[in-house]
Amino acid sequence: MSKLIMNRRGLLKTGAVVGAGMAMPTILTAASHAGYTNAPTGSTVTLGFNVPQTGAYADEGADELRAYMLAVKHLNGGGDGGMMNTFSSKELKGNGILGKEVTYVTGDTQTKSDAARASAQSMIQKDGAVMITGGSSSGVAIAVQGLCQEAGVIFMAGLTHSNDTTGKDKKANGFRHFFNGYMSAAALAPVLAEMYGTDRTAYHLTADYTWGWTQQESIQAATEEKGWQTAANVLTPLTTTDFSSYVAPVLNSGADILVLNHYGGNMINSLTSAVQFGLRDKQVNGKNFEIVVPLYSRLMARGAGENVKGIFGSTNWHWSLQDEGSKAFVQSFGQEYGFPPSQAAHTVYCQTLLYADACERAGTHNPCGVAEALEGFTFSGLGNGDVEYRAEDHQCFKDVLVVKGKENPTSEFDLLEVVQVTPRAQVEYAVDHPMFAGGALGSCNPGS
Amino acid sequence: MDAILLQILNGIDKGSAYALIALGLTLIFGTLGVVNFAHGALFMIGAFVAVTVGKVLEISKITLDPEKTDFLGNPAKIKTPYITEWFGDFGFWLIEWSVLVSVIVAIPIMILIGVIMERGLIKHFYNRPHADQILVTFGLAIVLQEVIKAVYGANPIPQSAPDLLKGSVDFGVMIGMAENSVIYPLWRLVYFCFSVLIIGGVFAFLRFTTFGMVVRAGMADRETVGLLGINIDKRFTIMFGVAAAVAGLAGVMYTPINPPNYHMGMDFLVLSFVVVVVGGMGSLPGAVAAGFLLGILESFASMPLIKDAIAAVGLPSIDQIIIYLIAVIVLLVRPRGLMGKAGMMEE
Amino acid sequence: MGILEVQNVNKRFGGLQALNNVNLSVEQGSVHALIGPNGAGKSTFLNCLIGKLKPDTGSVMFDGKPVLGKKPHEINQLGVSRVFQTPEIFTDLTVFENVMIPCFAHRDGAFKVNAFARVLRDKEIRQQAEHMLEDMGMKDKMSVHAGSLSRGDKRRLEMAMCLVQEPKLLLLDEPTAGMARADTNNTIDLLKHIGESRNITKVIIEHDMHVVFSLATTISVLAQGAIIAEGLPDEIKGHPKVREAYLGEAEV
Amino acid sequence: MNLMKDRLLLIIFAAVVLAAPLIFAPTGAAYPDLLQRFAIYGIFAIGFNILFGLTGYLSFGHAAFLGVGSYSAVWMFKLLSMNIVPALLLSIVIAGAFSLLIGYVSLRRSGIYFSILTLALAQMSYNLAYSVLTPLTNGETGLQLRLDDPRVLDAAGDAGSLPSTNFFGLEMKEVFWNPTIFGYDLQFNWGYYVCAILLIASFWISIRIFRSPFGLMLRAVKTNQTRLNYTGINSRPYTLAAFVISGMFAGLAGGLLASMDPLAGAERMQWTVGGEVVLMVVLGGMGTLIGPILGAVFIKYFENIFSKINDGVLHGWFAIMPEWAENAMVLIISPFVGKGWHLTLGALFMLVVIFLPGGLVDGAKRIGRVVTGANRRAAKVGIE
Repeated sequence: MSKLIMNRRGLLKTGAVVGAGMAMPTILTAASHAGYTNAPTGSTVTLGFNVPQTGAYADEGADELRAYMLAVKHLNGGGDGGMMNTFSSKELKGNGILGKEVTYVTGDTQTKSDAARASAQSMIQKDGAVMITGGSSSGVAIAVQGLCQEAGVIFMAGLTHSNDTTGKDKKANGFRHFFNGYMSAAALAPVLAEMYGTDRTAYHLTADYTWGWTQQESIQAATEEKGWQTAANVLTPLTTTDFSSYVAPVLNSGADILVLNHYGGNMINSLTSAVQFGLRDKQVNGKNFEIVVPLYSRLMARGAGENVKGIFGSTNWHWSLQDEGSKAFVQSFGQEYGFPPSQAAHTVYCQTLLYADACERAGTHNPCGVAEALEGFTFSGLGNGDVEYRAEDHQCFKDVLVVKGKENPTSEFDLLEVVQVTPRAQVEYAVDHPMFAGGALGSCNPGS
Repeated sequence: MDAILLQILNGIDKGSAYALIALGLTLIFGTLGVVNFAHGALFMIGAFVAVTVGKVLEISKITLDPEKTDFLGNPAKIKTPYITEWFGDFGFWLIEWSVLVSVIVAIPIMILIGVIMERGLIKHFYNRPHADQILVTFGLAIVLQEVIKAVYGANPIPQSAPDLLKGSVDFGVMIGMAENSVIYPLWRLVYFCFSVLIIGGVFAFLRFTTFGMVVRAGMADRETVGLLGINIDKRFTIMFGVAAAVAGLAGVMYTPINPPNYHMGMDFLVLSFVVVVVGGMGSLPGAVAAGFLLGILESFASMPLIKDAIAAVGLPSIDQIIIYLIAVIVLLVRPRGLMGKAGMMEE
Repeated sequence: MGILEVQNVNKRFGGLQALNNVNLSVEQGSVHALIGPNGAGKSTFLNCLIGKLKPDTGSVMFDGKPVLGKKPHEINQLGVSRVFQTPEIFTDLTVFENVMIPCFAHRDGAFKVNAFARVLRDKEIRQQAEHMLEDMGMKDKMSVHAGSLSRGDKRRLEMAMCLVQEPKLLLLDEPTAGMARADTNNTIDLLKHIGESRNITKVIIEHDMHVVFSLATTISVLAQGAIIAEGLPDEIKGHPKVREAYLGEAEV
Repeated sequence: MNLMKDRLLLIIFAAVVLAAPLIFAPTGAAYPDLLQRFAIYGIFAIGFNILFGLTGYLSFGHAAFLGVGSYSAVWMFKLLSMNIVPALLLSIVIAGAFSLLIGYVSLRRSGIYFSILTLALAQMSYNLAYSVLTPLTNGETGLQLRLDDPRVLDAAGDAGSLPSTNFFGLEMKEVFWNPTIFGYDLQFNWGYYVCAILLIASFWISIRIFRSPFGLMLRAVKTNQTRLNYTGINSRPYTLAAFVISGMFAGLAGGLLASMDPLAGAERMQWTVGGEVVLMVVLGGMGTLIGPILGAVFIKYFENIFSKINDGVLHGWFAIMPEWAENAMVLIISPFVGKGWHLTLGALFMLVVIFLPGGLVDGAKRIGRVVTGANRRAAKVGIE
């Protein structure tokens, strides 16, 4: 592939397009009558990167943005090309998407459905974005996915782990690269059974909202299948900051495993409390008490500090993977920013490339064409082994990582170690699985 | 029994934080008549003083390790904190006990921040309506937390307790109960003792020093004290500094309990206002009592037993809303709060 | 039977007996002055009349209707207005608006949904208010913010706000406190003038004996929460108990 | 005299609102979604101003009514029809009923106690909506339309895609005219004009309330409630009426939000959203007619435009400078825009409260006075 050398300054300028818009005419938008919303007419194509920049997940959003900018750079032929070199599909040439230079706009979701939709709307209506991507919570992902469906643009979901995103709230214009609660559970349960035995009793603390519930449901089902029992499932309010009163009763409940179905700040605080209460030093039913965190992210691990040591969980991707794709991505991201990428960065980078590749293969930016190209698409070389975007629900199926908090981290980024790469076959499920039932994909909407 | 004892411990532990923040809040209201929405931000700043101290102590000399490589294949860096080079074991000790160092550092810093805040901003709002005070301090709270976010990011930053005080103790055995019945984290007990110390200190200061007596007299009747030729304003300014220091210390000591983040102040703000209201606006003992009381009630509400019982009647679990529910009930039934002055806000 | 009948009213604040078995009967059309040394319970008594305080025991009948337990606005709607010791006016509103509010209250009652009427199109109210301000000699200050008035003007404005309601009973709490002699005389004239043109019964609390003896038709003396004497001004002047309790220290 | 002025104000206001897609074009805000938000939050702020601006009662709980309005509207879309009229009506009614309940409870107290009561009640509503009431609110995700909704009146639609909200056939999301004027590509959209008409109507109602005896009583509550009571006015029903009116405006705004974009999220009920409308009213000028709308436009502009200025855009702005100067400028400005927009907003808000208690309207007046120079003495007398 061609390696256009471009300095950072030049790239940023081209990537800058609209945004603020002061004294700048707005780009042609909505009803451009090319058969679909925001058909790019000039020499550029605009993508909308909608990530949390304020609020508790701002750091995760910042990492996503870094990866997006890197992806744009690679798509436009800058840098070392990253995973474009290892990607099994060879359509991308480093000349943008379908020959049009890739530009982008950024927005702030604030991790609120409302703000996220407003931000996405402005990208669609004002900036002429033909694809929206990003986010750091399932609520936001589902809300923005619904919007993109109605507006007629493609949505690549970013970080969303709830079963509902590709379950009862799935949409024809939306695709999810990230794994989900069911897959976490399916990957974790065998490892847990192997490590801790099949005669275990689990106590669940669950964040009291949709994601928490689907996560808990999945884990409970998967572990009970392995012979575990469930002592209790206690719902904790989202706004809880001190989990001591939820953690304190665990030790005398007869359970010998604590499952924390929490994410972000909730998970950091509940895990910290659990470790403080000395749960992991105790023996119950003659077995060592253990804690499990089904969904890990590196930022969370960092926030929880030394408390994550030895604690099992699952993650979508980790920079220590040694396949060619992962290595190329870590190298290229590390060169650019000086530290290894997070799973959020990896997910959104992949999604940007996959979108671009689908456009190339479809020969159009038309969301219906792109969706068709993505449906049932199988590929490799982007980490996580052989991957498939299932046509029926637009869920991505790939290997899932079971990880554990590292005992002796060598740097502030080296917090998790991969225990097992659970093969894709083990985490797959039927389209009509009851945990995912109740929605309809609908048909793709190209907008006006 | 042990479950109840555990929740009481949790309650007084949460209550410690509530009481410390509410104490300063009510002190400011009692002395200056100002409703300070930025008080939660002072708690947060205290926590970030601890973060900063930790980071400063760990400023390191970087040497390259030729044998190891980092993730990009470059030679790995070895970090040696300067302080350990200079002071040896004492340096390591300082890093380990950085919370303690932070406490000492935080006192002057927080008093200074408090005094600057009062002289620079709050002073100009004494004669403006409460609504204006709420609004300007609310704005200040946003600014302070966004500045912290710009510097430290949005992700929580873990701080550990000294090794000696990490982990948990068997509190049950200490008081003659069966083994393993009441296990409680050591640091949370330390936090409780610390807060009792601070609360006691503030009360003693107000009760037994001349300065404190004048301040109390001024709280009761500002004009008369002014007529006696005493510069009450200056003392009130210092009390603002003290209130800020109390909130700040609460924040410093809180860091090993939960990793601090930039919005922790806002999380505590609404709660601490509820505490002040329940205790009685302007009442110091009220704030402390209400802090512990609400902490305990909140803990009880989150017991699985109680949650199940409530769910059985078909009601939503009240641990989500108990604090607000209590606030509403108190405001309607006894608006002056548990220990507020009679007649206050009863109209 | 007087327009205001107060019987056996008691009010206690902790250990202090603020009102001790107070009985009072105010005749229709009279000017009834209530005098007594500081802390005698005069203001407490007025506060009981307007619903700000609730006596522990006793009854207060106004115009044949019980007053106790009623809310301030209900008592006002019965026809009782009060001028406060420090003027209570709407400082952020204009003088004109200040006077229009009692006009509305008088005509439309305690509450009326009139969100779509226009204040300035209400001729009746405008005329009433303008007329009253003219009477008070404040017409030139109509569009001034009440907060920026002088102390004397504030007091006159408050008086106007009470009078425009045509109350049956007007309570005046030291209407001349802190006034210069000339202003005091003006106020006396004003109050006399009001008494003549409208048939308003007045209860007046006053320290200034000049004012009291210029206006009052009946005087009651309150000391330590109890009425110790009552009668015509001349009787009170010579009353030994009163002299002892009060007048001994005042100018007569 | 006053009457003429009001009429003129209304006409100018209506003209500006109707021409907004053109007027806002140079600012980059002239796209349907943001214009709709300007108008909707303008309505929200107008309503809030009737409570806070006139009576001085500072409620932190009005987000709850906004949320309730949205939920009601979406349920109407799900169950009855995609026509926005029944949805908006239900929003107003339900929000009105809910505010009657909350107002009845919280107006028993005043001052800071009232504020804390409303805050507590709103936060309770938010917590419940987020989790326990999920069957009604769809919790974290927010209530949205589904293909299998019953929709009694107009269930038949295209299979596979959701029908859009409409006003008797006019689709809210449709851009009906798309001309290019002065080099700007303009989008005239039905949804915006529905919001615009309702905004103008709300503004008219607000003028009428300001000038009515009712409005006079509310202002009297703010300046001296004691006197008002001793003047024979029962202030409680007045404040309660103001509370309910503002709640209904909030409900209308919530219903409109859902009509423009049929999704209702629980975050809409959070007390910080209630705080946002306070910011709008104060920033614009509380107790003034036009201030709240200015404030709403200002804050929504910030949220949607300022937050999108990333480093790339900044580099674009300063590209004409030498590279070092460009980098320096970007370095200086970037903490305050994009991800730092909250910081700028907070600081700006503080400055307004400190130096311009009358808000932007006050600022404009002061500037006007400086510019004209005339009437300065007269104005001064008026202030004192």
